[in-house]
Amino acid sequence: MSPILLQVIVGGLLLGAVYALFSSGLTLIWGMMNVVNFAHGDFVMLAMYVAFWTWAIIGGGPLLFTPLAAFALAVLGVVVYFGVVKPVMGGPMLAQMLGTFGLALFLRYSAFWAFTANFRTLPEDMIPGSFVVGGVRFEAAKVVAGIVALLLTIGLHLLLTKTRLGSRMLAVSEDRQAAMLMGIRPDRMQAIAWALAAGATGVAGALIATFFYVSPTVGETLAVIAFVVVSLGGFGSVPGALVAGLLIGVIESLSAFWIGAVYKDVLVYALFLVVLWVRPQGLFGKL
Amino acid sequence: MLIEARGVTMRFGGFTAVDAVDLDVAEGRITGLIGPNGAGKSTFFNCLAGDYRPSAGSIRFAGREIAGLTPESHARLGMARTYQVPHTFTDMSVGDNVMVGAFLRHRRTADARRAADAVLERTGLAGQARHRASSLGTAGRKRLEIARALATEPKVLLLDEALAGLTATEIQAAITLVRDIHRSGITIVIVEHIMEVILSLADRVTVFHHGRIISQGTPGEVTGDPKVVEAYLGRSLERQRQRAAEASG
Amino acid sequence: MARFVLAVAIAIALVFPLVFSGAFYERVAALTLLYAIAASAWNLIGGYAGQVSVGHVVFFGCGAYGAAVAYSEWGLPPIAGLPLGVGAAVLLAALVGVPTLRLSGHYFTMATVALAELIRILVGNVPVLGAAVGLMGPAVPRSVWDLSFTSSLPYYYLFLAVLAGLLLFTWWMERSRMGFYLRAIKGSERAARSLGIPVGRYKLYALMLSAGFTAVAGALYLVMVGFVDPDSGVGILLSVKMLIMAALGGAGTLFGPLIGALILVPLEEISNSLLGGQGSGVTFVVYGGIILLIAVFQPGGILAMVAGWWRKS
Amino acid sequence: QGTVKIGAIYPLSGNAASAGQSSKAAIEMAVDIVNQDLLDLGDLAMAKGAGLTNMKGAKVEVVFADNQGTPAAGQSQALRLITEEKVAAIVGAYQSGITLTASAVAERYGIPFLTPESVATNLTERGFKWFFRATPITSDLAAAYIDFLKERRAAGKKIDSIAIVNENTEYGSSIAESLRKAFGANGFNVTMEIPYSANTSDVQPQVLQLKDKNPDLVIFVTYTSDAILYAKAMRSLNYRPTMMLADNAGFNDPAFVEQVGNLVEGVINRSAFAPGNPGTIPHRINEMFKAKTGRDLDDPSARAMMGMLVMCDAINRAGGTEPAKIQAALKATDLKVNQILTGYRGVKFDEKGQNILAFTLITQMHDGKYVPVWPAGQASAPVKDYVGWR
Amino acid sequence: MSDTLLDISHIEVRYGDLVGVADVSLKVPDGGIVALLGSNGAGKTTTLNAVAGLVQATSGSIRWLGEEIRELPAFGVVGKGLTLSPEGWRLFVQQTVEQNLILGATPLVDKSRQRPLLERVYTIFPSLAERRRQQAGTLSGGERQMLAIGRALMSGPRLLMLDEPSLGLAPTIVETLYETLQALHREGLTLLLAEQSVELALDVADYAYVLQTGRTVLEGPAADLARDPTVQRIYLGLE
Ligand SMILES: Nc1ncnc2c1ncn2[C@@H]1O[C@H](COP(=O)(O)OP(=O)(O)OP(=O)(O)O)[C@@H](O)[C@H]1O
Ligand SMILES: Nc1ncnc2c1ncn2[C@@H]1O[C@H](COP(=O)(O)OP(=O)(O)OP(=O)(O)O)[C@@H](O)[C@H]1O
Ligand SMILES: [Mg+2]
Ligand SMILES: [Mg+2]
Repeated sequence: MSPILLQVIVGGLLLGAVYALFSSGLTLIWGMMNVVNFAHGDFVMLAMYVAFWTWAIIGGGPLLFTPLAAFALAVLGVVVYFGVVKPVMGGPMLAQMLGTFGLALFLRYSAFWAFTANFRTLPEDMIPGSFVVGGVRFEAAKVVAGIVALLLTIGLHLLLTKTRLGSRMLAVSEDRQAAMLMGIRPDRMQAIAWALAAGATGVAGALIATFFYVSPTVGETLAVIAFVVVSLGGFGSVPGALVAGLLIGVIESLSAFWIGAVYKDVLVYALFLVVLWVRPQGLFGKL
Repeated sequence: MLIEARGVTMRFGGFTAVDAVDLDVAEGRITGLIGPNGAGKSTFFNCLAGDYRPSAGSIRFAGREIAGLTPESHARLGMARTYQVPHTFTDMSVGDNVMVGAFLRHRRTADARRAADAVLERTGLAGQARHRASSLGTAGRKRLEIARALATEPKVLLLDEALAGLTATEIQAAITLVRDIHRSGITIVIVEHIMEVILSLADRVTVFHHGRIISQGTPGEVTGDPKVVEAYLGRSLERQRQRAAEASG
Repeated sequence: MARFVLAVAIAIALVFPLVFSGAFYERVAALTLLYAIAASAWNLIGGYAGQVSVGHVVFFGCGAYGAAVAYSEWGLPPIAGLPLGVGAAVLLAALVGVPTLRLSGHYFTMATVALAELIRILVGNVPVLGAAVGLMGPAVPRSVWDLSFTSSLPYYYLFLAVLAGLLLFTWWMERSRMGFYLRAIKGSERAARSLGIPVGRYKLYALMLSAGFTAVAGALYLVMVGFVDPDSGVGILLSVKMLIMAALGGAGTLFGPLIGALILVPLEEISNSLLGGQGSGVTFVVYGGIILLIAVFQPGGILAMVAGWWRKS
Repeated sequence: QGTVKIGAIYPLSGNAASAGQSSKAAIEMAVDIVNQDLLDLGDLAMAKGAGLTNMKGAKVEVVFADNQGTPAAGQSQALRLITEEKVAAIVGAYQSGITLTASAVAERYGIPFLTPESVATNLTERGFKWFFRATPITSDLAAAYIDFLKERRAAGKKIDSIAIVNENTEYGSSIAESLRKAFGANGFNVTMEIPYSANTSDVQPQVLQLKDKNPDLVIFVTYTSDAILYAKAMRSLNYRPTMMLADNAGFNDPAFVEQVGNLVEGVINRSAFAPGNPGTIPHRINEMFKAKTGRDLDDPSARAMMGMLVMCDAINRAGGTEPAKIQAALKATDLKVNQILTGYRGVKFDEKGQNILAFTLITQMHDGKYVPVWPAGQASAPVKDYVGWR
Repeated sequence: MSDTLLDISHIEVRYGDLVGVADVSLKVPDGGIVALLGSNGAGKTTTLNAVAGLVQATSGSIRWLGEEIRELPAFGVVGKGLTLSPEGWRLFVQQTVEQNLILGATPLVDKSRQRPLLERVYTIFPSLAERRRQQAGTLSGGERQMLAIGRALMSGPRLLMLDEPSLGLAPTIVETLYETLQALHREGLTLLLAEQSVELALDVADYAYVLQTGRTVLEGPAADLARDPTVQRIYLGLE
């Protein structure tokens, strides 16, 4: 394999890890809590701004702004749960879409209003440099993002499938009232789920900010892919999102390299439709 | 025979829920299906009604092979069923639930409405016709399921514990209803744990255990079978018998 | 009572633009009706059958591009492309419906998103459709058939007639077998099947009908606006708007989408007019905030709230 | 002393908001130039005298409208500006598709509409009588590039293979197409074309394709978001093209220049505006703009500013706000090089409304700033080789 | 009998415009087995749900050891030691049998009791033990009923409320279940049963209430009710 091709594949894998990272919070909320969060991309956008402004105002690096973004977003998650999601959960599924869509516009344009439409970037040396292994260049920032994506998804997966907390959160999303009969406080569980999901999104946003640009509409750019990643992987399956993210990353890179960049999305969407045609529950989903 | 099942088998992964079952249902009869919990009765029903495609075996309905046909074609051929775990259209009214069934044989709304009203009347749901179906309790939902199934004007009606959760009086009323349905020419297959129902309704009873048939015959024969007593009836038999005798006597 | 309210509403609809004249407001009224048509069309599959499509803009695009192509390729008046657009939409619905309608819930929704994005990208590369640049209608009207008017009133009444037709159809469908079947499918596909409903077929019918009417809205859009490009013709945001309007008013109800459009379109146009010029994004903060508030305080849609008042009074 | 209202339609929200807001600031500055008596701007149109001097010093008031990035909104807002705000004329609307629908309304109402920046060819092919365009169009730009590249070739640079990387919406694909045509007709070989979807999440494969084939000249036609990603990806994949040309837009965005300009030292660009050396009028205007917004005046904003000045000049000469008079004045526009702030050779409209003197400068990134390097008369520094990052 | 555990007096529950329960009063003594009888729609489920906190009684009072719990949410109620096995089972169908049972143990303060409780449920219902890794959504009807009851037992309650426990169970299992309930009762568990099967209920209960269209219309020691022929004919449909 030529070094360039190898580089394309490595680039695709790292990109895929970023997708997985980006999608982790969405999987939790969409797959587990059964709420479609149209504002997910905007959560990421806010996390990116937290990172940017932390750097611009206080200075410091990812070690400072990543936890800050996680914390800020976790708080936002809890606020959004109580302010928006909880009231609409009683209504039909469309009400959730309505609510989170309104929220998306609200957040996006509040950022727009507060920070203007200007593009911003963190300096190149936040997570500096790149290293060469076997003729293939690895960009440190993306490698870090990839590793964090892996850890985060594994952590979330274990949390959801292996712990009491995960089982309780799932119970609440399955049948809120029955969960209450078990002595579970549904609001607390949901708030924790939102805090976790939004916190993970915060980590994702902060790390992505180290190699991406920041603008009020940046969430839109990545959101559609995140939605595809989550459904391709199978709703509620955290490992599914990881695999789907990596798969889409590699396919995008290879198809952009071989067939043409215009068609890479066409290919991804077509692949997605074909997968659903063969496996209506996504790669790892349960029927 | 209206229904002839041969070697019907249903596997879930490594678990065989229904194991090579042969069963005949004679036209115009009431056939009872009993057996311990998890014996495979509902699974077998799902095979009959087309909800599951059996892993093996053949099912003939009025001489025609139907295993593997869709549930909707089963309904159109004249096979209607109720679910043990009710599947009500909760956002619709009780009357509209029945309308959905009635539309199978009546294209026009007015005709369907008339047919549905008749069914509602017959099943005693007329009073609640305008209530939302979500206000019904389990027993009410089950009755609604019978009404809905009846509205499709079936040849055979598969009742999966449709009488569970009724009081004694109501059971009597329900038995009368089922008899009435039967008299109107509908063949009935019924799964029920309330022996009183089986004893007073069924012409022929089949007993499932671990996915196989362990006994078959008239209610009297079956309840006298020690295998059935052991696996299913236990000591309650005497009581049940007594009650059934009272009921029919 | 209900009949009286309806009569009053119709009367208002007919005379409204004559009373509140002003070219801009007439246009807002016309646009409101146009989006009401699209949202009501979406409602057939998304509201009644409960299959939430976020890809409906492709059917809108069929209509818009159909009308545009009639002009750009054959020099016909755009409206002559309506049958082409509707035909294409219905055909496309049939083609994509078969594989996607098997999917349940969110998977269907996501499949429609993927489909819409896929088609948007493809349209951007098809020269006959103007590729990325887009297609325009006749710049200067050649005959009355170009339906190119300076005033928005003719559009208003045209759209009103179409909307009335669509609502009448929906009203009839609600009461027919189809309506019952769709609601049953929304309730429980499994139970619907057991009652003999060919679920796949009915969902497909609903999608095709919905697609056809959405395409009508698309063609009317082109007639009025005179230009379509991949973003405005097949951009996902428009799908979301159809959904939002229906949900806001009350999905699966006859007048829900219309009420949603009555709120959202004027809100969008007027907030843009009042606040847009500042360029600070406040328009959308307000717009998003209002949607958010309605969702939070009236999750069942405005119609549910009105129904509540109705019962009380 | 009255006021004259002029409408301005720009993308103040949506994906192009960054550019729209910049244009808005520039137009506001144009209005300041008109309304105030600024003697230090030399012969610049409308700078001398406060307000519209032929109309007793009437002040210009600009009414902004947000096109929200959609043709329908652009059209609604044009209608509102005309019928509700009663504007005398309109400028805008940035995106060609929106200019198309918005100007159609103005045409029906008989209100002059001038676009300072939309480049789509078909805009001036519609037989409109009220439509004017001040900016150079794609063929003008291609011509400038070709003249410039021919000089480079003559100076001994090898330009045998050319790659065009363009985003595939209207802007990118129409520029790419006219470049391809013009290059082909002038003996330049376009060996690679890499169209891609705008606002992409990743550009590495495209950069690797370039690195793989290593053409002599790489041309980027992209918006800001992608421009930033290209600059970063080229660095992280260690790819320095021999010669790199970026067509305006993203690579010209002040945010880009400021934040990642240091990664593309030596990139060649085009611009109708270059601040030039201290003391010059463009430099002075750039200073004023910076004082107002904190950013440099970029090319599209400068063109917007110029467009507004052209419109005010016409209204001033019309001496009144009757549309027909303004239309006639626009047709009679004849601004000379010294009267304009962009690198046009003047402003003079043909019968279709196109400015036949529109022209563009070639600039190059020198130490994190674009400086004009061509044509020789307006150059402030010599052309150098591509450096990239240090 | 000893003191009153649960004291419901004159509660009313509304579902929007519909009245689910109009006026119900009943007492559950500590260590007793109380049966709640009545035909379909009489309000048994609604009463139990109101106690458990799933629905709010609009008026009246519900006292637990003298403390008003009418407005307590369900998770608060279960924490006090009253557990309901609800109508319709309300299982967590996406989770396994064992996960469901462990969820039932959430209110336990002393987590070390979880294991023995689990073992006990598996002893009562051996078919659950066989299916501990199976998804609850794939269980048969009877198995679901067993799981629902087992799950309720997992909280180690002081008062166990069962809504139609015999529903869908095979006769042998019903026997075992009732034997078990009696055994648990001997260990000190108090029971409140809503049962359709009057005969069964009166067999195990020591006191019973009869509901009719949302009102308590009759009460008395189970043995008396079982004997009284008029009562049986009018309210219980026995002849
Ligand atoms: N998808 C599945 N995967 C694994 N096991 C299953 C699945 N579906 C059903 N089973 C098992 O198959 C067995 C038969 O179930 P079925 O519902 O047919 O029983 P039944 O005879 O109707 O019992 P009941 O009287 O309790 O309703 C049960 O033990 C059930 O747990
Ligand atoms: N969610 C609800 N919405 C509206 N009405 C309801 C609801 N639940 C119950 N009801 C009504 O409340 C009344 C009492 O019902 P409940 O379920 O408590 O009776 P039940 O005695 O438990 O009957 P069953 O034997 O059917 O379980 C009935 O008239 C019923 O229709
Ligand atoms: Mg069963
Ligand atoms: Mg009940």
